[in-house]
Amino acid sequence: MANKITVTFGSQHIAIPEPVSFVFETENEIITKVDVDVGYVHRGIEQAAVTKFKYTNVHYLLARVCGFCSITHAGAYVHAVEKLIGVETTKKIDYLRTLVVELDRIHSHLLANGHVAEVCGYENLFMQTVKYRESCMKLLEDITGNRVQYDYYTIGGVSRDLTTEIEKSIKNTLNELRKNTIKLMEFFETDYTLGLKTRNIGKITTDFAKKMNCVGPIARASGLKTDARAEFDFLPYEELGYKTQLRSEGDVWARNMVRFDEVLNSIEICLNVVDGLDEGDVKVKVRGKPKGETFIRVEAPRGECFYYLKGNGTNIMERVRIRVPTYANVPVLRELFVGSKYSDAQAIVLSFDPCLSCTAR
Amino acid sequence: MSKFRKKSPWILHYNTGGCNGCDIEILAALGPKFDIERFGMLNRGNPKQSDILLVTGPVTLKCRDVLRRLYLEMPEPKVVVAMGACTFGGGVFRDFYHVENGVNNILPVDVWIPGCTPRVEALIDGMIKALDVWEKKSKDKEYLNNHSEELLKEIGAIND
Amino acid sequence: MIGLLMTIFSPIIGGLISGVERVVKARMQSRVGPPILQPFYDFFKLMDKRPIMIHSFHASMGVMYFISAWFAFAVLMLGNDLLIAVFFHVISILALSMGAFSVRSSYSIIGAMRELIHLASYEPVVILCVVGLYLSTGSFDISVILSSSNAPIFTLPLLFFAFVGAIPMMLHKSPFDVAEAHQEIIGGPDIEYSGPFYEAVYTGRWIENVFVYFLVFLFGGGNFILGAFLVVATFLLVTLIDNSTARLDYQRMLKFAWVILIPMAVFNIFFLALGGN
Amino acid sequence: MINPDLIMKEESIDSVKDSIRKWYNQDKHHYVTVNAIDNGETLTLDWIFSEYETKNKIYVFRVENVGYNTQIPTMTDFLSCAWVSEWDLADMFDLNIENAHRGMFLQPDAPKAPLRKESYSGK
Amino acid sequence: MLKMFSESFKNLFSKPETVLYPFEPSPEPKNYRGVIFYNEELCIFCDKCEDICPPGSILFEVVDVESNKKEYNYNPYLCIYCGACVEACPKADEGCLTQEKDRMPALAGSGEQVYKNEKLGYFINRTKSAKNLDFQWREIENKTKESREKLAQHKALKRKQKQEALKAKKASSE
Amino acid sequence: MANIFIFLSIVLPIVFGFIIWFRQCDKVSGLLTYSLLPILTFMGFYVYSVDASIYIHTIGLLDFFIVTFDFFLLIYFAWIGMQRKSNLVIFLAIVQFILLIMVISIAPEVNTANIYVDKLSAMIYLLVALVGVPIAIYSLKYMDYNEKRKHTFIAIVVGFLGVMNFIVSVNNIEWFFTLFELTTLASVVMIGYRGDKESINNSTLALWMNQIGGVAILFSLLIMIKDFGVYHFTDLWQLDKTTITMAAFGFLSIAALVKGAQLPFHKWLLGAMVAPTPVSAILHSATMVKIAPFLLLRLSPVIQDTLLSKLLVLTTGFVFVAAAVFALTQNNFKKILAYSTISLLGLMMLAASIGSSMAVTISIILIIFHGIAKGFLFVEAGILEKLFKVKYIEDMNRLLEKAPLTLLFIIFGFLNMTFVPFGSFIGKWLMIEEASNFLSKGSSVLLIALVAIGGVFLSVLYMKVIGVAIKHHRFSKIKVYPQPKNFLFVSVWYYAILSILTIFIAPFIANFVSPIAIFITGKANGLYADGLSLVLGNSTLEFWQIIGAMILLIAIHVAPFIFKFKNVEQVHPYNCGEITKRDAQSYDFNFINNYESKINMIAITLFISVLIFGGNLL
Ligand code: SF4
Ligand code: SF4
Ligand code: SF4
Ligand code: SF4
Ligand code: SF4
Ligand code: SF4
Ligand code: SF4
Ligand code: SF4
Repeated sequence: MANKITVTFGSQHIAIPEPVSFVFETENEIITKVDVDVGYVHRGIEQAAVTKFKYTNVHYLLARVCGFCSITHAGAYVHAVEKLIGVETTKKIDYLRTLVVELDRIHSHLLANGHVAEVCGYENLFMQTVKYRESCMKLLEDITGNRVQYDYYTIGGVSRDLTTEIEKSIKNTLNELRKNTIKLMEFFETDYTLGLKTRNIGKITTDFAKKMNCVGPIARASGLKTDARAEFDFLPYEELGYKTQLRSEGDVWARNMVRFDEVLNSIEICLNVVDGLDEGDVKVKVRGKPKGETFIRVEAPRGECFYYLKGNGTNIMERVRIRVPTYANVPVLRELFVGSKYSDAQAIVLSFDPCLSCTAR
Repeated sequence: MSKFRKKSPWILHYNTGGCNGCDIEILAALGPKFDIERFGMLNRGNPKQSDILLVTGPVTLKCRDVLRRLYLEMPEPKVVVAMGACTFGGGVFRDFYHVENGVNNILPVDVWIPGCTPRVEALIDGMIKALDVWEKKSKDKEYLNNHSEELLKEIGAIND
Repeated sequence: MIGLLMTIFSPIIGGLISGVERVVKARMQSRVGPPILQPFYDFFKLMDKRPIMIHSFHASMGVMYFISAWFAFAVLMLGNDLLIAVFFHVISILALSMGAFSVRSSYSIIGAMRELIHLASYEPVVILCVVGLYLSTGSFDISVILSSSNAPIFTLPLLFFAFVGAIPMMLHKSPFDVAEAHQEIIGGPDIEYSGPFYEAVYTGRWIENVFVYFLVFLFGGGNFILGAFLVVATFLLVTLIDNSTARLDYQRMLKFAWVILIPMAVFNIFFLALGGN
Repeated sequence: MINPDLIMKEESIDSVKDSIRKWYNQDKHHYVTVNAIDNGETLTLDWIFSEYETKNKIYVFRVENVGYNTQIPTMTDFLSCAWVSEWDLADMFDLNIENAHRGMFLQPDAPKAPLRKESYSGK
Repeated sequence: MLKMFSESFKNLFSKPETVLYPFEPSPEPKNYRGVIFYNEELCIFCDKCEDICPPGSILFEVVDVESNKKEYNYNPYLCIYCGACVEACPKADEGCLTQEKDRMPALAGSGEQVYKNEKLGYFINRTKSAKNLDFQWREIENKTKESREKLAQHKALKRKQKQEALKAKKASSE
Repeated sequence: MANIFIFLSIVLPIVFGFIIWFRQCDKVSGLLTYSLLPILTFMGFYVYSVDASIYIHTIGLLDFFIVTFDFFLLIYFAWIGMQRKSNLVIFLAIVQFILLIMVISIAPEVNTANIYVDKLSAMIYLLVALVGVPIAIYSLKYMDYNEKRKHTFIAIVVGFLGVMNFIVSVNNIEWFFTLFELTTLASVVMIGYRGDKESINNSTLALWMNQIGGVAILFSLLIMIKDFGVYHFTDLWQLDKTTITMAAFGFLSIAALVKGAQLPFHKWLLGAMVAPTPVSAILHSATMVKIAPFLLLRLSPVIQDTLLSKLLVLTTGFVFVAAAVFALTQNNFKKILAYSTISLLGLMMLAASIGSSMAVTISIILIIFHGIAKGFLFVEAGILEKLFKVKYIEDMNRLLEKAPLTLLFIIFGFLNMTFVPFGSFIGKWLMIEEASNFLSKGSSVLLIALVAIGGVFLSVLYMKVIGVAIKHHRFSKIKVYPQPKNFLFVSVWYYAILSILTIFIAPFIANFVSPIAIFITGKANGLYADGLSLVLGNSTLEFWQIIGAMILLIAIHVAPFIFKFKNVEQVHPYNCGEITKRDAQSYDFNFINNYESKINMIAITLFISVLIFGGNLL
């Protein structure tokens, strides 16, 4: 039959600013075969972390594994190193860390959802989402000094304290943002055309999610209850009002909605943080060198981020292994394409909110 | 005529393996708060119709040839803007084994935007600088002609 | 005379329309947006770019698209039969899609194919529209339509809405910017054009703007103020719709045109024709 | 603070696949990844799992002293998502993993097996 | 769809959100992590900043092995503005190394003058043209490495001399 | 003089055919076929220019001879049926046999001439000469490429042209039946020409489907003779239209629909593909299927404004759309052409069954232009098949590099089928204008919708096919390869006719076609030529528009040869910066096939309703 068209989607493509390449074979725009190449961003970070960097500055490198969850990568590393050295952090430090992690989640989720809208051809919704997201970016910049690369975690603390002025603006902004998020949610929920592009598209059933070991919002949108924030103690989430958000539809739309649910929950957490903040120092003294092995899971915006660290008592780590959420979600992504339309492929990809810079490291 | 030129720069964005931080900011720049369409900038995503190649990232080995191909597909006069520390000698990724240490090793860069992540304002400043460079280039009309066969062979220009 | 002037200046009018549209669109997205003259800046820039192409045939088709779009508009303005002008419009689509097909780039090919599907979706509606105008004013002749005392919009409300529904398909606007689909196929048929050749395609699109909005204007009949109002209202409506919908796929577009727009148009004509007797 | 209930099971390279297959329960266990640690001459391989809705549980199936050329079994027949991590390791350590494709991450002109100690410690 | 319809309509008549930068200021916040300023007078040349800097954008070149005189080279284009150096600097509180909230301006790569400021260290202030600034930095890196080796050799030599002198002393005293 | 020319037009090709068959020699075949071209053209033109209907009374012996021949034909059909073990064919042959006996037994002696030639017939003579003969010329070379029994084939083709001329000249419907059966025979022989299993099967299919047409004619004859006592076309026109019953015409229309391969009887025409390409050309273009609109044109004065005509409009309009849609799913080039023939036949018959003076004009315009363009296209399809081994759409990928000249001709043929200012477009345009005048008759609105929709689908179809072929490598040199002279002659011949006719389309239509319609309907249609512009009431297709469109379209399709941008650098197509290997083919819209059964159901329903409601059988 004369109906095969091979469509390359990436590595340079407007819908996915990151270099990743899918090669679709389509028939009448229905995808029949997929090839995925996720290795474009491989830079050699795992090697560099154990050769070029001392344990004291590896987290600056790891933050640049991915800009979306720069804070999570740095955080995972810092938590692990603190454990290997045996540092106990104070409640205030934990709270501040939680604050930035959750703010990061908010901006990342909003951007992800906006981006899905954009690739569905809904430019205005993207614009509105980005518009509201800017307030969160402003907060992050005020708190950490940069909009994307926060470098907020330091070993044994955080880099700077909140001023009362910022505290106040956090409260105001977040309350405003909550209202706006609910408004955005309504757009996503009620929009008919967007529904056509997102509902029942790229559907993952709970069983399939389990089979493919999905993580993050992708798993939670399919009704698979997994969240490192609940399954691993790295920050005091329980006392801050964390709740796991679940949806059962498993399609693009559900993934968006789970993200919105989580944004609302994160706003709650952040407000609780500000309310429950103690006085005190933002750093504790660190003595010693990392020694031994540790496994750590933290929840990045895109899902569970896993670190394995091995130290040998010197300045340089022995092994740093990073397993990131997109890395865990790529297999299921590949399965989803076959049989769907090419015009839905962009929405499917971006509903995973893929971040290949960490997949390839 | 080239008076008008300065007002319509179309952008081709390629991430050569950075951390996405810069790319997030490019997206933010498209958004309502910064709205770079004010300057007539559009994110075309298509080398054939772009004037400014906005590169982020330290250029990983795998992206290297893609970057070259995209550059060659762009019609002159064209400007290369490198955004972020990565593009300047690799940033944090300097001297990693799978990294080309910055864009300048692959293409001639016209404007560097420092920062990691640069602010969106920095991006806008850089773009405005790029416009000057662009104007100058289009006056000079120094086109790079006839890409050598060797280069084309090396990057594997598509055979159809 | 006016027809001649309109024809000559149609690219400029079209450019202005697309400039205003970009500003309005930006405002709807709470942005400032580009200057109104932005399309002309783009124009001059493209003119000054160094030309590159895939092959001569492809490049020449871009130019042919522009010429035939312009010619179609000339036929609309200078000829006296609306129906013929509508058929002339197809030639420009032919040039565009042939050019897009002639390169071995999957985006371009998909775009061309979708362009054809666009044609299959809106063309029947446009023809029915012309027939409706005939029914309402008794002539296919533009000058007669423009001097008719009763405005066709009042007798053809459904048809008018069907036409408005087809405008996004003709002008590649959301929800039916299927052939352009920036995030999927990056402009579809336009993708391989660059420099002056892209400029031809770009300007061709402006002329289509004028073409379409002129058809809208005809619904005002002899009442030019009403016509102008209709144009502005339609323009706003189309831009609003553009800004509040996601892109649908080509099957949905076909279905929409066939299940809703065409029956709507047919129904209106039926109703009017039977009632008229 | 962080104190995972680490459950480490020592296995041999021949038995590891069977024991994981026997133990693995899709509804309960979450496959995290497979990890390799270079000890100079040999490798340690970890297959790492966690458990849904349980706090701080991490299961590790560890195989010590794996040679660089040992054939390593693939888990993709019952863990269909494991291919990424296996291809990754195959690239990074130049390992002999069943059915793994090479070259997803590394370009042909990049150093081979960048994560082996010998490749970066200059030996 | 309808919701967005009315929202778009509302937006059309309300003020856009856009900050008209550069025609309108959009200042960095107080906390912003901008460019690193250095004050040679306060520096004790402990090299802590050089040690911790992740991309290696601070380099101390030893210009005189005798007196162990070092020159501070800083590359703001390579810098990732993490602030680690300031945190590591024992003299930061006095203002030896500070992170300002200003941004480094963009650099047009050909022919243009590089933005200069005394506090940016020797590298930036000595560069003549912006062309291939990254290659110029590579030279500094190599030079620094060489100078370090020289210093090490010199130190080793000194130590040897000292030891020899000591030995000679011992021998002579014996 | 005219009488002799009519006689010669019918007999000469048949005689030539026999000579060719006997001699089996290249020179003779060549000479005879080439000489037919000027001879037939001249005679056709002469007959056309006679400004009156020509009635020719024949001797009774001929009548007897034809009837006898008829019985032998039916026996032969039965024999074929027995040989091919097709009970259907045998059954239909027997039914026809019995019906024919009944018809003859009750047929009254009528004193009307059996041969009646008017401008319409003459027009078809011309078409046969200008389009049919070149196909014979083309087969001279075509059959050299691994085909058997070349001269026999040419003989059949040439002889068939005579039969074709004959069928459009008869007045007696009984004779018409015989000739109808004869064309059926011709199609069976030609379709089954290659003699392999598929050919045989398809020819059997063609046989029984066409026999149904035959049965319908016989039924109609029976009813006609019983009701009105006449069985000549010219006599039918004299009947009082207010009182007559429609049953006979209903059956005749069915015969026309079957012969015109309308859905659901379209399979036989598709089956014709298995034969050598000239067969398809001859079936599709000037001849054979054109009998269908011809028959309806003969009936149109009677059925105008009846329910039958409206139902026919609906049926054929539906086929116009449905066949165009089906064509989108096909991947065999000849099948695509076949579907487009079916579709356009629908349009012609639609126009014919409306029956107003304008509609008849439209129908004739379509017959002429479709004939030439389709002949052209099939000739090119044959060239593709033989010279370039291209049969399927996927083989056509990057055809421009292999066969630029042939592709150019194909594109021109396609453009002719749907674009301004070519004949088929003018047909469509006039149709809509005409129908707009009758909007108060609800069916006109549907008609316009159907015409608009079908036309768009055909455009999409042609552009899609062109699109596949037009692709080429950016460095491919487009060079014309030499072709056999015969092929080139035929291609250029068609190209020239089409171009000339198109440029002078206004006078052509106003002064050549429109008189035919006026002749048939006796009414003026308001079309006239103002210089080279075509005027219809208020609307004008101005000459500058015609020539402008002509220049544009010619520029578009010969662009690969004429436009060479020398100083422009070439780059490769955008592929996301990657260099993956790619397939770049086309869509086949196979989801349409899901609706196939539904569409067929509608077609059958319409078919039956034509018979039952249109023919007033209830
Ligand atoms: S997904 Fe990442 S790379 Fe893609 S646009 Fe969003 S931020 Fe940029
Ligand atoms: S995939 Fe997730 S964890 Fe990894 S870098 Fe991207 S955002 Fe961060
Ligand atoms: S915003 Fe829209 S028009 Fe602009 S580049 Fe993106 S998709 Fe294209
Ligand atoms: S410069 Fe910094 S923020 Fe930008 S891509 Fe590179 S590492 Fe990320
Ligand atoms: S301040 Fe401390 S670290 Fe620095 S040189 Fe003096 S003793 Fe060493
Ligand atoms: S801010 Fe970071 S990158 Fe910059 S000089 Fe200091 S340590 Fe180095
Ligand atoms: S850390 Fe501070 S005192 Fe030490 S060398 Fe650096 S700038 Fe000087
Ligand atoms: S086949 Fe050739 S040689 Fe024989 S008779 Fe015919 S023309 Fe003469």
